[in-house]
This record gives sequence, structure tokens and C-alpha cells, in this order.
Amino acid sequence: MKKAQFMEIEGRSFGYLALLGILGAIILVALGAWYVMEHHGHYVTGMNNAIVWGTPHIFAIFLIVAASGALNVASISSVFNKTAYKPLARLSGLLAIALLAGGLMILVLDLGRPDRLIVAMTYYNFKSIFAWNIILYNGFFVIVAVYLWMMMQQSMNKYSKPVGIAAFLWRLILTTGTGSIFGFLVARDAFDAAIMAPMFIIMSFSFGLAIFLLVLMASYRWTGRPLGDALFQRLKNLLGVFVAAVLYFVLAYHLTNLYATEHHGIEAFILRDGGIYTQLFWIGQIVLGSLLPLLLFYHPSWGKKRSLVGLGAVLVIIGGLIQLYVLIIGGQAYPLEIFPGKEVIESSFFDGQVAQYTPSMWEVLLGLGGMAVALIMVALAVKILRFLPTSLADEDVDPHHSA
Amino acid sequence: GDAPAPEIPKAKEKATEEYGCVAPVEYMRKNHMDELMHKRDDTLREGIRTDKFSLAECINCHVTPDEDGQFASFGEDEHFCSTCHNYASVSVDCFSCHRDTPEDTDYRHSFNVGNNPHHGKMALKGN
Amino acid sequence: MADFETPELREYPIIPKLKEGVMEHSKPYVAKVQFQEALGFPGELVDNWEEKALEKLDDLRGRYRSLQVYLDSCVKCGACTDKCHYYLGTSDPKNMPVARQDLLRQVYRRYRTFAGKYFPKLVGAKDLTKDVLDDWYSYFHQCSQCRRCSVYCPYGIDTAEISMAAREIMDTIGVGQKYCNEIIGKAATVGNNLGLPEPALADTLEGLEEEVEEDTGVPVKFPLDQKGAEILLVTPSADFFAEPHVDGLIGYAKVFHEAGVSWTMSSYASEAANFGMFIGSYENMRNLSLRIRKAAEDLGVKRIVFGECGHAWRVAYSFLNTLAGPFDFLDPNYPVPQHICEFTYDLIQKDKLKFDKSENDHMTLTFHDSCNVARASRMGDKAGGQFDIPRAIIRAACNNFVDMPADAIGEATFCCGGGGGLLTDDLMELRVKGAQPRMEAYKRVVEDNGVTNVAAICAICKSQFTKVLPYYGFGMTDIVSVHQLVSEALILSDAPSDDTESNAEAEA
Amino acid sequence: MTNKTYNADLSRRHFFSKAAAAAGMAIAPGVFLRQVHARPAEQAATSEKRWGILIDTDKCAKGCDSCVTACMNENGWGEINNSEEHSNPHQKAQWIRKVTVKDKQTGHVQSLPLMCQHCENPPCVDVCPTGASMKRADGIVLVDKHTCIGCRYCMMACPYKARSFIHEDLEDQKVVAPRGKGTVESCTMCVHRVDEDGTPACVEACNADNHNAMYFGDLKDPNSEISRQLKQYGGEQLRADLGLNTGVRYRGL
Amino acid sequence: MSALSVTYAILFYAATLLLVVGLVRKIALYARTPAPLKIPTTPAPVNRTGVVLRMVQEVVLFTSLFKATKWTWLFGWLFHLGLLLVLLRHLRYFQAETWFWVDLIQPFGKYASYAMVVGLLGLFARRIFVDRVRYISAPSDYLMLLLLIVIGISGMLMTFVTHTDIVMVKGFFLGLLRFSIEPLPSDLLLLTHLTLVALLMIIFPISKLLHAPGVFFSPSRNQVDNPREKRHLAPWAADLEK
Ligand code: HEC
Ligand code: HEC
Ligand code: HEC
Ligand code: HEM
Ligand code: HEM
Ligand code: SF4
Ligand code: SF4
Ligand code: SF4
Ligand code: SF4
Ligand code: SF4
Ligand code: SF4
Repeated sequence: MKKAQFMEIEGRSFGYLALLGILGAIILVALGAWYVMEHHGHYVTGMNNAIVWGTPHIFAIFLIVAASGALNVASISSVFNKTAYKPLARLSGLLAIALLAGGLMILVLDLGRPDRLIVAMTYYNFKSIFAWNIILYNGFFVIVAVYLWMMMQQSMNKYSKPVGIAAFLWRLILTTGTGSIFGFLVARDAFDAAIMAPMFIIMSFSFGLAIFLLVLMASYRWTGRPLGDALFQRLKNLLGVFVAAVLYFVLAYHLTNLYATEHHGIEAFILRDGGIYTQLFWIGQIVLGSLLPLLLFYHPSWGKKRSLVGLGAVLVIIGGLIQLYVLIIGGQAYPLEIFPGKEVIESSFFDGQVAQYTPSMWEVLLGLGGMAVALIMVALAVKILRFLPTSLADEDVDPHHSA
Repeated sequence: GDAPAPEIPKAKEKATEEYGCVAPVEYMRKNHMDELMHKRDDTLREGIRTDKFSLAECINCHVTPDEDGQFASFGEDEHFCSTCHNYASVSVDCFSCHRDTPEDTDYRHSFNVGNNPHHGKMALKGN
Repeated sequence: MADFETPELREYPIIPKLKEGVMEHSKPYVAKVQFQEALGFPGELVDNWEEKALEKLDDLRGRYRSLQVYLDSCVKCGACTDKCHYYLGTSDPKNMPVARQDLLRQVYRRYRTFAGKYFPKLVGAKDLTKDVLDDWYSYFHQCSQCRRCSVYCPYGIDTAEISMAAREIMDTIGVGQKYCNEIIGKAATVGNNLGLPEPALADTLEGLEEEVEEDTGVPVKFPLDQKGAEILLVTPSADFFAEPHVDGLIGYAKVFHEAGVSWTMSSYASEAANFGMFIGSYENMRNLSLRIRKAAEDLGVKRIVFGECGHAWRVAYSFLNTLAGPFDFLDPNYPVPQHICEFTYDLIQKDKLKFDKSENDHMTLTFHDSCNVARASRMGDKAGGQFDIPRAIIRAACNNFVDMPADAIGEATFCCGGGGGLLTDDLMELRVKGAQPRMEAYKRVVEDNGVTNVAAICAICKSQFTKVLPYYGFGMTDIVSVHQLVSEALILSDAPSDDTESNAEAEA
Repeated sequence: MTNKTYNADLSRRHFFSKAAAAAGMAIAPGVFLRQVHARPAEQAATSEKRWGILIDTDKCAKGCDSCVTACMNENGWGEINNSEEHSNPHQKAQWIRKVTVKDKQTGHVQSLPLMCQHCENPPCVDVCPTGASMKRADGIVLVDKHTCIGCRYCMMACPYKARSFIHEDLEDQKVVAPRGKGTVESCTMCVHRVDEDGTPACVEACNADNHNAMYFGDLKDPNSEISRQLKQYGGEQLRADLGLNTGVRYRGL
Repeated sequence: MSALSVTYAILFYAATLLLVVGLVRKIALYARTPAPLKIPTTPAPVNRTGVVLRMVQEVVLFTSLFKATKWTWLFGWLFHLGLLLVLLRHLRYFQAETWFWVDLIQPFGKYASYAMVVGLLGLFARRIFVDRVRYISAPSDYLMLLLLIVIGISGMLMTFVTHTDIVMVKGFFLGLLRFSIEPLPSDLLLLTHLTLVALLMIIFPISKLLHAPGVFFSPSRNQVDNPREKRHLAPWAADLEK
């Protein structure tokens, strides 16, 4: 088999500069939005004392979850020894770091006191799953960076497998940790479920791979490097499996909830009475985000068209965002059950009412800014360092490939 | 000297006879931040409410009215803390929460701990 | 084969551990008195050489900003240490570019800086002793002035500049290098480095004309001293007879023929290579360049084109205008001078050349970027043209082309190991060891991609490859000229019909 | 059922209280009071006490919100200084609120004040990444706003929606209750008063209005009014199922 | 006017004089010395704008170093970035009215000192552990790093551990700028810091620290690659043509 040759992209074309320009502009606008939020305070956002985590958190958690999933391809190659994926491993690691950075940027900028980032880094409450996550995220950066180093420096290649395994385990823990942020919220009916952690893991596989697939398609198309069909189909099929698995977990989650009486309220809310949340759940998450992509992926002829598969991946991403929206915002909108067996008929603090939330422009811009940060990091990194193989044509990638 | 220097307003009264402030002035100039930080943890986390190094007390004593009886706020150069802090380009966020002027009540914030007139007055009333 | 070991080629480059002094013995022959004096240098080591050397150093510092800035600015960051092919191939620490510079810098510091005068130990300053001079002679003749180190140095410190200065200093105190100085002498008197006089040249070219006509059935001309021709071709003299150089020359002739332009070579300036650069001598470089100007004026040409030669192209591209300009008597529509690759590339762009690529199908090629072309000059009107244009030509003429690993091509290319006036048999050990990084990269593509041949556009590279390839177990004929590929694949439009051509082939 | 966990917990300190009571017996009642309750300013709060509030919903008057107003006045939030002028009602801080509930089966309507319950096992403290949410030795749950980064995770975790986030710049705060943009806050059980041997403002106001619906005191002291009330008439925790062992108890729910 | 203030005032006047005179002389030398030949190294820009861009990249990002060795780049860049922020933060001692951005970077500058010192320690470690770099290092190379490390650590100790009277320090330096000698705190850390800073200023123009101005004068980096289009002739070379 030919050794994969990695090469920086040329990065002088108008298209590339335009891409950087656009992403840069988005980031600037996002920083502007952040400034508005910071300068005035969070009152300019749609968030309030009931919906305390809003759109920024949707984006942030999406990116963080996807980050861990983006590492999947690398894990498959080093941990499970699938050589066909080896040439993709570097991009996979890079994307993982970039997505995590983008997500964390949003989280940090949304803090009430972002200027106290240093406090967050120096004061730890080790009982807090959140504090653990800070450690997990920082560790993820380090471990994936080391992993990339091992892969990229030839004399270090021999260590890439053990480090790859470490990275693999680490990111499983990391996603478990992210899922547990919600799983540990005993007071919230929507979140208090053990299935949360595994569900987040499988969501991470799906979101991460969808983004990976799109980035791969874009970078190979725009740089004019060949990307083999067999490899592409393989990735697509894998994504299909993940999407189906997420669907399965969503099903299991709601079924188990329906089984437990105390969760009937929230289930009825999401599945039937929640208005916008119900619509988002059925139309956005289930139809657009799961069924339609599955159809696109497995349809005998659509599944062969790259543009349609790409569309499917985009839908997976949109569906993922919607899923998190339903889960996080919907979960908070559903009123807290403070007085079981009683109905709140009057409260100066809106007890017993479905909480109102309308995303503000600033929050959405900040969220998009995080995505742009992730993408610009990738775009810059592939120009500066050797992440992308010069060819991913099937005959260059897979020794057993038969045309 | 000829060099520009901060014009630090005089304190309202003396905390201690020996050195005026709650600790030697030399020491205060260099170390008030550490003492304040330390004090804030003591107060908040332990409930220790002595007045030495209490921020409220600093303000009480140091932030004094001008001729018109007006108090400068931290945003203005004349505020006791700002005189130095602006001079030395040190920003603090304390006053985004804390009052930067004395409150017009002496509610348990006059200096001497032992003589606090309120001590004991509020023992569980109606219960 | 020799009394040294050929270095190993590994799967990927490994930076060697230091082995001090292993190349101290490597010294080229010293130039004889008459050659020294011919160039205006003292015949042998002068008495007060220490003083003279420092004087020359001061003179050069005053004349070259590069030298002054480079002597002051190095922070010993070490970025260049593993970049020199001679260090990689020999493990001798004094072949690390910064250590090579330090041979001169230590003296500069000792005599010309405050710290060096009063605290020599502290800053590593050293007295100028015979030992130091010996080191100079050894190690400044282990630098091929390839500028690879300069690419990586944060301040662009170019060891080539230091080597040139050091060689000039040595020349002025009477220790010159035989190979360079003899050649400069010949080029300055006869017109080319080999000392071929006009009749011999004419003879050779006539032979070539016959050979080509026999081969192709087309009367491709190789004109010499033809007044009024449009183009003056200046090419390295190796092109006149050595393999594979001469195949390149045939390629140029075919291209000119196909383009239908009139051209000529000059017996007065029958050499592209300018060894004046290797010894850092502005004056000698200028002398040789003026010959080209004179030839162009005498022959009344409109354009000057240079043949395939790396450092010749550097002098031509970067310095010719400075040394022998202005060339306002030439056609202003063309750059002065032009590289033969630029010329061919233009024709390809305009679709004026037709190729039968299959003629080169027996080869899978890779391209060796010659260091002086890659890092010290350019082709075309865009930055990076020196990389793209030759590759575009190869691709136009061949079906199978693969690049060597990215760390060994382009601006990062490794010198062939024979540049900078070191292409002499007395430095064989150095040349073989210095070729190791290039050979390692070549081996990579030979093994991974089935590459069979390497093309180059430099006379020194070609000669050097012919010599060192066998040391590493490759075929001596693996090296080809770029215009040799052009020559093979070019379809001459006035060629006789297929039948006659194949007849001619059969006869040959 | 709820009281069981509560009492089990109290038993830890039972010994001390008994000893203190025994010691107090010999001395005049007035002095006794001061000794038990007064803590010198330089002494840290101890776990020998656990401060709590008992709310008698039967006594809590409909239409009354004196406790809420008192809290505002004491701590400087709400409409008394209109500093949160930009925030919408959903965004404004609310340390204590009046809630009226109706029993779904009986239709019985009750009203009660709701504030931070000062849980013994506070989820807000567990989740806080920096440790800014914290529980003092004497059971008062506070936000150390000096290290609060405004992540709002504690708000997600609190089952009672007891916490508020400050959505804008504030001015003219009370000396005793510094508050500012970007941090989270909640009822402090008027810790500044408690430390000075005082009673929370809300309790004081309720009593001042002669509703007497609130009792404040040391849950670990069996002789305190609140303990005696609880012992005699009982009291419930909100969402007792969560096992948080709240410091605020309700009676009559 | 204590003896201490006077001593340090003299020290700083002398150091400043040596620094300025030394640098001006060197820079004038570089500027005056002609570069007779075009020797820009690939990737050579073909116009002035390109050169400016290249220089900015080199100075801000250390692009060549990045190509060369990633570790040295990492530590070197960390150090220089930290140094830059720290120095900008130090402007507050020299301006009666600080620029608003000097106020803005104060908090970052504080932590930049970590970047600076970590970078320096990394560079130091490399000098010790990489055999090639050890070979080319003279004692001064180690000392230079140590000097900066000690300056950095003494500064950090003042910032994070035992404070000094900043207001008085500022008064002293504002005084120097107005040729008046004001009192200076007599903390050992501050005095160490200041002594070493003065030493740094003194050796700057006579050491490898000349790389800072040097990089701007390096012909292989600052020349335009247009020798065919434009004839480039040094004065002394022009004389040869006469
Ligand atoms: C009740 C009086 C009092 C209190 C409380 C007090 N100080 Fe002072 N402080 C003084 C006096 C008196 C001086 C002497 C200088 C003056 O007259 O202003 C002084 C001086 C100072 C100085 C030096 C000013 C200068 O002239 O350089 C600082 C800094 C300072 N105090 C900070 C504080 C801080 C911080 C606190 C709170 C922890 C505090 N002080 C509490 C009375 C007080
Ligand atoms: C976001 C709000 C906030 C900020 C910002 C803030 N504090 Fe506080 N501070 C508080 C609160 C709340 C208390 C508790 C008051 C109480 O319990 O009496 C407090 C108490 C204190 C106390 C103990 C009470 C006293 O008056 O002595 C000190 C000292 C203190 N803070 C110092 C500081 C300093 C110094 C800063 C700036 C670096 C600062 N704080 C910034 C909210 C804040
Ligand atoms: C004599 C001048 C002076 C006065 C008056 C003064 N400060 Fe400071 N303060 C300083 C200086 C100087 C620093 C910074 C030291 C440094 O940068 O290392 C500082 C730092 C601080 C810090 C730490 C800031 C940080 O980011 O590390 C706090 C908090 C602080 N001061 C609070 C106060 C308060 C509150 C007052 C008023 C009651 C006050 N200071 C009055 C000179 C002063
Ligand atoms: C234009 C400004 C500057 C540029 C572009 C620059 C660039 C560099 C580069 C590229 C290196 C080599 C990499 C390394 O070892 O870190 C270096 C080294 C160094 N620089 Fe700078 N520098 C600048 C200013 C300064 C200044 C102002 C100082 C000192 C106060 C300084 C101190 C050093 C030192 C001590 C080293 C050597 C590090 C070592 O010994 O390994 N530099 N500089
Ligand atoms: C005359 C010039 C200088 C003066 C008066 C000076 C003074 C000081 C003072 C007073 C501090 C303590 C700051 C605090 O407590 O907040 C400090 C910190 C520091 N200084 Fe300097 N210094 C000077 C020059 C330098 C130079 C040239 C360097 C670097 C080479 C340097 C590096 C540092 C560092 C790293 C810190 C710690 C971080 C910080 O507070 O910024 N200083 N300096
Ligand atoms: S110019 Fe080339 S041969 Fe000379 S030191 Fe630099 S890398 Fe080595
Ligand atoms: S790269 Fe440049 S500065 Fe660094 S050691 Fe080499 S010559 Fe000196
Ligand atoms: S003050 Fe008393 S009666 Fe009035 S609402 Fe509050 S608890 Fe009820
Ligand atoms: S009621 Fe809420 S805020 Fe109060 S302690 Fe319990 S969990 Fe924390
Ligand atoms: S908002 Fe503040 S108190 Fe609440 S969890 Fe975050 S840091 Fe802790
Ligand atoms: S205890 Fe104090 S802070 Fe809490 S609700 Fe009552 S008055 Fe408000």
C-alpha cells in the first residue's frame, strides 16, 4: 500500500481567503454580540431566571458533544486498527480539538462573569460534575494534542496506538461527563435519567461524524484532492448506523420515562402538549433530524449522491441542535414540581407556569460564532500543518480495495 | 517632588492611635488587597464579622464627602480607592457589588466591635 | 569503493547525534600560486595573515549588510542546526549552519565586540589562530551555499553569505581553493569552465546536429557565434558533452527549432556557471558576467536565455542585472535573462509545442529542486514559479510524475551535495555523505511509488547525481535533464512522416 | 417520615445541646440567652447550630406580603430601588416570593412565602464548579459572589427555583447585601443579621405584623422555639422525596 | 533623597543612555551598510507590500521558526508574547495618564508573566537537553536566559506573593522622567528586579539581543524579489563601473 502523503493545503486561493473572511466576519459579529451581552448584562438575551441556559448552551453543548464524536474516526483507526481510516485520523483529531474549543468559547463567553475565567481555573469544587468537566475538557485538549503529535511525527508513530486508546477512553468519559451535567439534575424531571450519559455518547458519535463528513467533503472538494467513493460510502454507512442508534436511545428514553409515573407530566409535555417543543421534537428531531437522513443515506440511489448525503449530514446536525433545544430548553420550560399534588394558582415568580423563552439575536450570533471559531481553526490548521492526505482516492487508501 | 502623585483623601477618623489606619499605613499601601481578600473569605465563609479590614469599614472611614457634602463614586477620580487605582491602572470589580460610599445608617458598621450598640438588641424577639 | 562509509538510508529522516571532528580532515586542494595570482589574490599564505584577515573582514562588513547583521543577530536558537544536509550526512557538529557561522563569528566577537574583547570565554569568542584558519578551510568548504538554513532561521541568517565572506577572506590572505579558482581562471580567459576553445565547441555542436538529424530526420541547428540571431543561449559547458546534460542541450535546440526563433551560442561567453559567486568575489563574478553582456552586444541579440544550471541561474536571475546591467539594448518585452524553462513553459502555455508523452512512459519521474533555483531565484512572474514551471514542463512531457516527500522539495529541498564549488573529486567523501538526505527522500518515492528516474535542471546536480547515485545503490543513469524529457516527447512538426522516422530509428 | 431523618441528624449534636442546657440551668435566664446565642464577631460560625425557619401556612395571611417587602428593604432588591429597570419580570431577582397553591383533591387554598430552603444537602452546592455556592457550618446556604462565575448551574440544580441571576448593572446596593451583575443570588437567611444575633428581616416583619407565621431559630437546640414548635406540631419539607433535608420547614401544607 | 534613590536614579540614567546610544549606533550602522546584491530567500515576495507582510509574519508569528522546529517555536513565541504583554503592562510606571489600552491589558499582562517564564524555562531546558543546541551555546546564552528568568520570577513574586508599593515605584520613575529623584521602596525583590533590568538594558546593544532590530535589516527577509525588473546597485559597486 502507498503511504499516505500529508500536505498542507495551498491556501492562497480566493475561495480559501473568502472562507476565512466569512468565518472571521462571523466571529467578529459574534464578539460584538458578546460585547452587547456583557456590556448590558444578560437582560438583552431571552434567558431569565427560569430558562437559565439558552441558545448559547445549545450550541456549546452540541459542539462539545460533537467534539468527542469527531475523534471517532481516529479511534477507529488506532484503537480498532481499521487501516482505511488511518489517513483520516489527523483531521479527526484536529476537528475534535477545534469543536471543543469553539464550544468552550461559547460557554465561557456566556458566563455572567467571563472575566473570572481565572477563578474557574483555580477554584475547584470536586463534588461538582461541572468542575470535573473543566478538567476533562482541558485533559481532552492535552491528550488529543499529544495524540496528534504522535501521529504527525514519524519517530513518535509507535506511540500513537497507546495514546490513541487513552484518547478514546478519555473522550468516552468526557461525553459521559457532559451527559451527566444533566443526568445529575435530580430536580428536573426532564434530565434526571441514567440513560442520559449513554445517550450523549451515541449522540456524540452521530453529530461528530456528521460534521467530520461535511468538513471532509468540503476540504477535498475545495482543494481538488481526490476522495474515494468506497471510503465515502463507508463513512456514510457508519453515520447512518449512529443516527439510527440515537433514534433508538431517544425511544428508550421516552419509553422508560413513560414507565415511571413521576415523569408522565414531562413526557406529556414534550410529546403532546408542549406546543413549540412538541413540534420541534416530532418535526425537527424525529423527522428532519433522524428519519429523513436515514432515508437519504440508505436510499439505493440517493445514498450514492454526495450532495444528498451531504444534505443528510446537514440535517443530522440541524436535528441534533433541535434535539438539544428540546431537551435543554424544553426541559427547563416545564415547570418545577415544588408542591406535588397541588396546583399553583398564584405566584409572583411564575411558579407552575411553562417558562417563556425566545432566543435573542445575540445568543444565536454567539452560538454561530463558536461554530465559526471551530471551523476557522480547522481551516487555518490544515494550511499550517499537515493534516490532510494529498489523496484519499480509494486505491490510495484501502489495500483491499477492488474497484 | 515634581512627579505627579495621587491625591489621596484624608480619612474621616483614626482607626488606631499608633498608625491611623487599621494597620501601619506602609503596610496598607502594599497589602490591603490581600487583607481584603482574606477578610472577605473569613466573613463570607466563616461568618467572622470583625471590622478590621472590612471593606464596608474602609469605605465608611475613607470615603469622605466633599465641601458640598457629596460623596465621590468609584467611577470618579476623587474616590479614595480610585485616586490610587487610576494612578496605578489597577482595576477592581468590588464596586460592581459593594457600595462605594458609606450608607447613611450606622447599622452595625461603626468601628469599635466591642461597643456595637446593636449587639444583643435583636435577640429573638417574637419567638 | 572508498575509505569512508556511505551513510544508511532510513525509512524517515532521523537527526544524527553529534560526532565531533569527524569531517575535520575534509579539505579541498589548495589553489596553486599561478591560479591565485591570476585572480589577483596572493599566491600563498601571507605573513601578517591575521591582520589582513581582520582587515578584510572589516572591509566586507562595511560592504555587505548581510554579513554585519548576520554576525550580530544570531541568538543560537538552534533552528538551523538540523537543516544542513552536510550535518545530516556527516554528524559533524561544525557542519551545523550556526556552528559554521560561529567559526567566523567567534573571531568577529573576539576582535570587534565589547563582550568578546573583555569576556571572550563568556561569549565563546576565540583568537584567530592557525587552528581556526584550518577549521575555516575545512568547514567553509563543507558548505554548498544552498541556503536551506536561511529558510528556517528566524532572521533569515544565510550561512552561504558567511561562507562566501570567509572564502573571500581566505583568498585575500592566500589560501584559495584549487577547484574554484582554476575554473574561474579558465572561464575568465577561455570563456568556459572546461577551457574549451572555439574550434572544439564548433566541432561538438556540429556533431550534435548530425546526431539529431540522424535521430529525427529534422535538421535541428546548434548555431555558434551567429550574429543577428534573436536569442543568445548561455548554458553550462557540461551541456556540450556530458551525459545526461547534453540531452538537455538537444532538448533546448529542439524547442528553439519548434518555436521557429533564431538563436545562437557564443564562444566568447560559452559558460553559464559563474564560480565567482562560490568564492564570494563580487569582482570576479562581475568579470564573468560582463563577458555575457559583451557577447550579447557583439552578436546583436535581442534576448538572453540561460540553460539548465542552478547556481548559474541564481547569478543570472538575481545578480546579472546588477553586475552587468542595464540591458536596455535588449528587447524589453522579455525578462533579462530568461530561463530555458520559462521559454519552454511559455510555448506550452501557448500550445505551440506538441508532445507524445508515451515516449517517456518507461520512466516514473520525480523532480529534484536544485537549491539555488529553489531558494535564491525565481521563474515566471509569480512567487513560487521556480517550483511550478519545471514541474509543469515535466507533466507536459511525461505521464508518470510523483513528488518526493514535502520536506525534501520546494523551498525545503535538499542540496544534491555537490554545489557551492565542492564538485571536485578531492571532496568525494563529503559529496557522498552530503547527498544522504536527498537520497533518502529519493528512496522513499522509489520504494513507495515506483519512481525510476529523477529529473533536475542543474549541471552540478546532474554531475553529482551521476557520481553519488551508485554509492546508494541506485543507477547512475537515474538522473535525467528536464529538457531531455522534452526532447524525447516533443513532436517536431517538420519531421518526416512516421514511416521514415521509424526507419531512421531502426537504422540507428 | 420527614421528621425522622431530621431528628436522626439532630442527634449528632444532641449531646452538646444538652450540656449547654445543663450548664445554663444554673445561671440566670437572661444571661443564659446571651451565652447561647451571642457569638463574638471574631468567632467563626459553628456546626453546633443549624439555623432554620418554620412557616405556618395556616397563619400566613392571604394578600399579605410583608415578608417579601421586608426582605427587599433589608437586602435592597426588587422595586425598592428600581435598579433592575431593564430586566423583564422573568429576569428580575426574587429572593423570596409569595405563592398561593390549591390542593388538587380538596381544593384547599393556602398561601406561603417561598425562598431558599437552606438544604442540608444542597444540590446547588454540589454542582457549583468553583465552590461559590456553599453551605456555612451553621447550615446557611450562600453564594460567595466573589468566586461565582455566573454559570447558573446552581439554578438548574435547585428544585425550588430559589435562585436568581442578576441580568444587569446595579447601583446603590445595601452595605449589608452587595449584589452585582453576572452573579447568582438567593435568600441569605439574612446572614448579616444572624451573625449579629438578629432575626431575618422577613421573620421580623411577619411578627411585627402580628401574623406570627414564621419562626426562626436553631434547629439543633431542642429548647429553641422553632424546635419546640416542630416537635409539638410537626412540619414538612417541600419535595421531601429529594432527601435534601431543608432548613426551611412548612406546617399545614 | 535617600542614597538608595540616588543610586538607582544614576543606574537607570546610565543604563538608558547606554541602551539608546548603543542601539542608535547599531541601527545606524545596519542602515548605512549597503546590501549590494539581491538575496531574498524563498518564499520571496515580489513587491513591497509582500515584504511588509512577510516581515510582519516573521516578527509577529515567527513563521520561519515555526517551519523549523515546533517546540522551540512554541516556547520562543510564548516567551516573546508574554514579554511583550508584560512590557506593555509596565507602561503604567512611565505614564502619568495611562492610555486606555494600557489599563485594559493589565489583567492579562499579569498572567502573561507565566507565559513568559514558562517559555523561558522551556528554552533553557532545550539548551540543556538538546545536544545540538548545547553544542552551540556559550555561557552567555545560558546567562541571558537566566537573567530574564530571574527578572520574570522576581516580578512575579512581587505581583503574586509579596507586594511592593506600586504607587511609590511609579512616583520614582515618573520622577526620573522629569529629572527629579523621588523615593523608591527598598524591597529586596524590587531592587533585584530593577538591578537586573538595568543590566539587561546595558547589555542589549552589545549582545545577541540585537536580533530584535537585526531582523528588520536582514536582507534575505526584507528585500523585494525583482532583480530582473529593477536594477539594484550599491554605491560601492557603482564605483566599479566608472
Ligand atoms: C476608621 C478609620 C479607618 C478605617 C476603618 C480604615 N482606614 Fe485606612 N486609613 C485611615 C487613616 C487615618 C489613614 C492614614 C492616612 C490618612 O489620613 O488618610 C489610613 C490610610 C490608609 C491607606 C494609605 C493611604 C495613603 O495615604 O497612602 C490605605 C491604602 C488605606 N488606609 C486602606 C484602608 C483599607 C483597605 C481599609 C479597610 C480594610 C481601611 N483603610 C480602613 C483610617 C482608616
Ligand atoms: C458580585 C458581587 C461582589 C463583588 C464583585 C465583590 N463582593 Fe465582596 N461581598 C459580596 C457579598 C454578597 C458579600 C457578603 C456580605 C455579607 O455577608 O455581609 C461580600 C462581602 C465582602 C467582604 C466582607 C464584608 C465586609 O464588608 O468586610 C469583603 C471584605 C469583601 N466582600 C471584599 C470584596 C473585595 C475586595 C472585592 C473586589 C475585589 C469584592 N468584595 C467584590 C459581593 C461581592
Ligand atoms: C495607596 C494607594 C491605594 C489606595 C488608596 C487603594 N489601593 Fe487598592 N491597590 C493599590 C495598588 C497599587 C494595587 C495593585 C498592586 C499590584 O498591581 O500588584 C492595589 C490593588 C488592589 C486590589 C487587588 C486588585 C487585583 O486585581 O489584584 C484590590 C481588591 C484593591 N486594591 C482594593 C482597594 C480598595 C477597595 C481600596 C479603597 C478602599 C483601595 N484598594 C485603595 C493601591 C491603592
Ligand atoms: C522584534 C522583536 C523580536 C523578535 C522578532 C524576536 C524574535 C526572536 C526569535 C525568532 C528568537 C528565536 C527563538 C527563540 O529561541 O525563542 C528569539 C530569541 C530570543 N529573544 Fe527575541 N525577538 C524580539 C525581541 C526580543 C527582545 C526585546 C528580547 C529581550 C528583552 C528578546 C530576547 C530573546 C532571547 C533572550 C532569545 C534567545 C532565547 C534562547 O536563548 O533560546 N527578544 N527572538
Ligand atoms: C524600569 C523598568 C521596570 C520596572 C520599574 C519594573 C517594575 C516592576 C514591578 C513594580 C513589578 C510588580 C508588579 C505588581 O506588583 O503588580 C514588576 C513585575 C514584573 N516585571 Fe518588571 N519592571 C521593569 C522592567 C521589566 C522588564 C524589562 C521585564 C522583562 C524583561 C520585567 C518583567 C516583569 C515581570 C515578568 C513581572 C511580573 C508580572 C507583572 O506583574 O507584569 N520588568 N515589574
Ligand atoms: S547554506 Fe546549505 S550547505 Fe551551507 S550551511 Fe546552510 S544548509 Fe548547509
Ligand atoms: S537559526 Fe539563525 S538564529 Fe538560530 S541558531 Fe541558526 S543562525 Fe542562529
Ligand atoms: S409576612 Fe407572614 S403572613 Fe405575611 S406573607 Fe409573609 S409569612 Fe405570610
Ligand atoms: S433551596 Fe435551592 S438554592 Fe437553597 S440550598 Fe436548596 S438547592 Fe440551594
Ligand atoms: S452561578 Fe455561581 S454559584 Fe451558581 S453554580 Fe455557577 S459559579 Fe456556582
Ligand atoms: S431570611 Fe432574609 S434574605 Fe431570606 S427571605 Fe428572609 S429577609 Fe430575605
